[in-house]
Amino acid sequence: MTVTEAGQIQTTYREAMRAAIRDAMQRDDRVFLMGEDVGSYGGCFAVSMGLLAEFGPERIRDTPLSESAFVGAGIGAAMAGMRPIVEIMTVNFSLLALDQILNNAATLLHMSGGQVGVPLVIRMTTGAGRQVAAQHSHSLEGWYTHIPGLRVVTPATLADARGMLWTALQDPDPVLIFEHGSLYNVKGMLAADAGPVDIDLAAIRRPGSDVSLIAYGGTLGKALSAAEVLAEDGIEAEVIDLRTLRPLDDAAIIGSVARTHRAVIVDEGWRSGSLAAEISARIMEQAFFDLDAPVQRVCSVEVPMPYPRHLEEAALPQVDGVVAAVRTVVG
Amino acid sequence: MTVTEAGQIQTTYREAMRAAIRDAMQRDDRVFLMGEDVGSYGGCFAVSMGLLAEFGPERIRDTPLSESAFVGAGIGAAMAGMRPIVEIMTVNFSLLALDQILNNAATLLHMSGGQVGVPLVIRMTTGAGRQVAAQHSHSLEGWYTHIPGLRVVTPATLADARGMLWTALQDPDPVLIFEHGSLYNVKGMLAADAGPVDIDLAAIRRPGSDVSLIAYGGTLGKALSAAEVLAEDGIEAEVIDLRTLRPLDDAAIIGSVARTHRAVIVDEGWRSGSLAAEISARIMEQAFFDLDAPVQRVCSVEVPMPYPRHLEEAALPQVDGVVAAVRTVVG
Amino acid sequence: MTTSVRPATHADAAHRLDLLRQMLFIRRFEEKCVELYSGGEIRGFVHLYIGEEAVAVGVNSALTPEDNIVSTYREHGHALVRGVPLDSVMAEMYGKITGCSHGRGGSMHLFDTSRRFYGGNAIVGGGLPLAVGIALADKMRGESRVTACFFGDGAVAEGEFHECMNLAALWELPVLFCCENNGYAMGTAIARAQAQTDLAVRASGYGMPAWPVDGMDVLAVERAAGLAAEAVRSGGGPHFLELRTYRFRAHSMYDPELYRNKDEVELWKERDPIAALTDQLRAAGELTESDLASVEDELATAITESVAAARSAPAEDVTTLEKFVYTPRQP
Amino acid sequence: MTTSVRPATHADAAHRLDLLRQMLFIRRFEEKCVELYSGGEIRGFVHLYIGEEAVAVGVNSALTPEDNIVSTYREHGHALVRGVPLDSVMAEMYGKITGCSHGRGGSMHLFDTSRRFYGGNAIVGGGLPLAVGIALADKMRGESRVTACFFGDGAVAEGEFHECMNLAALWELPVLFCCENNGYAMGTAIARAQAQTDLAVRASGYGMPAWPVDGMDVLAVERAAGLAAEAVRSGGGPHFLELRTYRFRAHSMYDPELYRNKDEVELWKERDPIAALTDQLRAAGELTESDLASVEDELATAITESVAAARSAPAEDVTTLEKFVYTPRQP
Ligand SMILES: Cc1ncc(C[n+]2csc(CCOP(=O)(O)OP(=O)(O)O)c2C)c(N)n1
Ligand SMILES: Cc1ncc(C[n+]2csc(CCOP(=O)(O)OP(=O)(O)O)c2C)c(N)n1
Ligand SMILES: [Mg+2]
Ligand SMILES: [Mg+2]
Repeated sequence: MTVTEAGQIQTTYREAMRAAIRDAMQRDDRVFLMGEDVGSYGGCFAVSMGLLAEFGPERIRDTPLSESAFVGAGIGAAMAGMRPIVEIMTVNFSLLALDQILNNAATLLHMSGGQVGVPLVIRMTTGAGRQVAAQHSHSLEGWYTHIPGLRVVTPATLADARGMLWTALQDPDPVLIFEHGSLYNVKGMLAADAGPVDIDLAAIRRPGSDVSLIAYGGTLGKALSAAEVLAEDGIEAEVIDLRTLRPLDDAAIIGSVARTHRAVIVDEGWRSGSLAAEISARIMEQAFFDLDAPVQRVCSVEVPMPYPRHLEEAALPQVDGVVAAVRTVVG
Repeated sequence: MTVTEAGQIQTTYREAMRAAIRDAMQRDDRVFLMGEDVGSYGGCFAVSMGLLAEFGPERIRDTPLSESAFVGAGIGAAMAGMRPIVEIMTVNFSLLALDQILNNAATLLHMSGGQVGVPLVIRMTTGAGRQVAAQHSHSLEGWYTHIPGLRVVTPATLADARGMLWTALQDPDPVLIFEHGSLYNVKGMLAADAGPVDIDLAAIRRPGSDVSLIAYGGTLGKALSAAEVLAEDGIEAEVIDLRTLRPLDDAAIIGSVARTHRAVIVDEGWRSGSLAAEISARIMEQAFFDLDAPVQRVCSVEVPMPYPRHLEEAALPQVDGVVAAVRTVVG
Repeated sequence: MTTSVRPATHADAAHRLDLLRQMLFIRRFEEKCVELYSGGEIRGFVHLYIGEEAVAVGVNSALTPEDNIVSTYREHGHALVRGVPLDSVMAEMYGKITGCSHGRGGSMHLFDTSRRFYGGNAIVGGGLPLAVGIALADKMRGESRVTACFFGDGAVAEGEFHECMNLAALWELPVLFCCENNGYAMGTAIARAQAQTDLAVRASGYGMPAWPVDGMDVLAVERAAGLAAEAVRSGGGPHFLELRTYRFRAHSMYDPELYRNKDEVELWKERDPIAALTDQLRAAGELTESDLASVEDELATAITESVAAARSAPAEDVTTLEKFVYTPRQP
Repeated sequence: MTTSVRPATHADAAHRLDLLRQMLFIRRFEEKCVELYSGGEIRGFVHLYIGEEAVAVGVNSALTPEDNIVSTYREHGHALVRGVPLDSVMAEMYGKITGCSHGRGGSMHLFDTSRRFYGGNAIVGGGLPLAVGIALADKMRGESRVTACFFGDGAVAEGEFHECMNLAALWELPVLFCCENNGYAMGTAIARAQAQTDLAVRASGYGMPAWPVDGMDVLAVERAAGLAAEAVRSGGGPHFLELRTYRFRAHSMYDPELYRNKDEVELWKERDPIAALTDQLRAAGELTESDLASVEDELATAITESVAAARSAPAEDVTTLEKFVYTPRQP
């Protein structure tokens, strides 16, 4: 790895995630990684490639195809004092473990009257865009944001891919990390000494005064691209990266809307019942009188993901759609 | 059963559901009921009491504790031409079958390019209010409304308990029926010849001009009670029973808001990511310029349900809270 | 299982008397619960263990305070014999602050981490993955603890059971699986739920030692559990005990019990584990009527006092409703 | 399994040649897929069956057109030998309207209900409950169909496998469970996923006949499947075949194959089912080079034509994106 004069290294989102896991494993021997094919295979998206050789099969632990059992085992191990990182290959398979996540991970602390903490981190890949059709293209992170007791984070940048994991591991409660599948190959520069980052606050990735463009994870890039297109027309969009989806950083959202008086939310979830709906409702409740136009949502069309590329593209939020939605609110 | 002069009978929600099941079984021999303890035990909430004797164990089919397998078997049987009614004892256990519901029931028609229809009805009890604590008090119907391919209905009245099932069984696609646990003992009069009802439209249960109070299932009664309290102060609330949660009857919602210019949504789901958020977002999008005040949500507090009665009551939407929310919008 | 491994203490009259006392403790506690439930003082779902006491007492007697227990919603017995203080269990039934789960959990969610008692889980099968995870943590840290995991015959049909049995066997984890086979899952007789009703045979298919035990004989349970726990502790991997027992009362507090006939219940009642041991001790001249009376007195007093204490204990203030959802952050 | 039950046709040279032709059909089809995938003409996840052809061909050969098939994402072979038209399978790989799933499904979701081919399921284990349900429908209606359900060794670890095995055995359903044990679930060797690697032994624990079969020998597969299917059809309840096979290529289109060594792959390649049968037929003088050449020519021509047809077939218009989400309503 070459470090530039500015103390930067060239890396990818995947490598940043891997560095974060390696770092956590080195810092704290209670940390281990467990999931399907994290070991010998090298990780479904190659995130954990090489870690088995480095840390051995006890700590880079391949599991059978038993989502409920190994996620639940992660909960149990966390209860017993370990700091597991459980990888669910993709969000699509997390449904098989949802009972454990909702009824145990998120709930044990409360049911036990504060006795049983669950310092667990669950990572999973989310999202569509690779033509893998109806059962492999879900964006269900919105569902997880409905669950009291959980924290939900979505690294969209290299710095967050590198920095969110350790902070999540320090959290005494369960934290879910959603990694959008389209990000792993993203390349860029990162501070050579990049380290933990907060997982509380949203970030303004581009300041602007005409409209608040609210995005996260896989949609951040699309929002930023849309902002550039809009800038050519003199429309300055403020792009907010939510970063943490539960709890939402209301102050950041409402603060931005108070400045811009307009908002568009970009969310890859299906429109009805999306996280975007929650954000819209909060703006309604907390900033209604600041609004000059109704908040718009750019979400996925409500269809199981079709295989053909042109249909998949039509189903997903795209830059064009974001631009069009902004134009309706800055009429 | 005594039929009054007006052709009415006294019945309960439970009996109305049972009559609906019996009726369907008699009308169509492809119909059968399958689930945990629907037979010998008489149904967890006694809905199917007596039906085993009437229809035998093939058609009133007790299943092992295997939510994923028997829900999936219902899907398979529906694909093969039967008309199963699958009972999941409560929504709390439906998480174990969620993969089958989302990735098969809701998706097969699409994945197969229109070949594989799934004319399945899944019934389940939802909601809290009986001090059964954190793992047995969920209101997760909102999650199901996120899924394209499903229809979601919530009978809140005797007529709907009696009439929605048959219509659901005629539907070529999967229909989920959520029955709020607090309703089974509700008594009332029902037309002796009550039969199928539509499952497309919301209903105005109480007309009013000052605010739209939007509720469904277990919260309808609370909304109606709140409306009475408000009426004493001269505030006339229009109470809308959504009836069908997916697809939502936007015309009914927006039509009402256009008249009242104010809306409060009452939903037992946890606030963040609730169905109420979706409704608020739709009003934002479709009726923003009609609104005189921000739409308010009365939802459950975001806490796993505590056991003690006073805490459970504090966690759930109550009449007082609805009244208070209405007062903030009709200021 | 053979007399050769029978610990010396078993021959000990004092020890046998203690086992009797523990069984009576559970029985009397639950009889009081029936009374209190009927009087409306305790609510929610309450699942009685009456008839099954030999299982909890025998298994617990084979464990050390360093071992872990994971239980179900039918866990009063497990908690009490584990040493979770009576007052705190009774207060939990009342939902009071002094309850072992701070009143948040109620009957189904008793916790006491200081006694390594990890609840109290109301999702059938839901505790199994936790036990696997706790045992995994112990194994990774080289601790020689046993994790005893209780679950019913009904749970054996759940997918989670299978996943957990496989995982525990594959990873050779120190779990003692204690299947409380009382012949019914609610109203479903085991023969209508399991293709293979010989559950020990089923379990041994995972490659772990598994055998049936007379769950109505506390000494037999203690011997079997002693043998199995020792094997688990000394690195022998998971073991499985099928404890054949019977519940004398309804599934939950009351049910119509249509699913079994009175004769069957009466036959099992003749094998009441408490009566059996009492008779045995009497016949051996190891129990006088006055011994028994003093045990009963002592229990009655303690239980009465616990009720009084629970009644007068403070209820939590509603202002703290949202406590225990997240761990308070360190500043 | 013994020669005594071997159908007369097996001795028949023409039949054996046909089996060879079918295996070659799958092989050549998939080799073309590799080419097309490399060229970017087909996308998504594509799981090759190369090496496993004897399983699909042997099992299918024992089924009648009235039987049902439920498969996985590795289903090109099952679909093709079932008679799903080559052109429609190829067009599906291209996502075209003429595809067997109207282009919506792609490689993982081939469907053809006219041939009772019920897909194409990409959730591991997800097809099993469907097979149980289809078989339930057949049994309830007194039809004497077999439902053949394919799944991998990895699926055996899923909870759904267990639930479905139990349910099928308990209800004596006409399911033929065909476990394609290729030794790996992605990168996870079976010994690292299963405590009991003898899957037929595991299956027989559910009380159903189960035995291992040499999955590299198409005649052995055909004989075993014939015997089992006949038993299932004549009311013998579910049967289980563990078909021991191997995939010669990566899990999905490409993977680094770090998890297995080249020698192992080479050893299995020596048992190539196509080469084996070819040699056998040659040795018996039942196959001349010109026979083989004409089979290959015929296949090559058909496949080339199917590619040409798929390329020129129309893609669906984006305006119909939301088709197939719900069944069009009758007016
Ligand atoms: C996943 C799930 N499904 C259904 C229920 C409802 N339920 C509670 S207890 C029970 C029966 C469980 O039987 P068993 O495991 O034998 O335990 P027992 O009650 O006999 O001790 C059922 C069906 C539940 N709590 N969880
Ligand atoms: C529930 C679920 N978990 C994980 C995956 C990802 N995945 C796809 S195929 C596969 C391996 C399955 O192995 P096996 O059942 O042996 O079938 P094979 O691919 O060997 O034919 C995995 C882990 C999935 N599709 N579904
Ligand atoms: Mg039981
Ligand atoms: Mg495999």
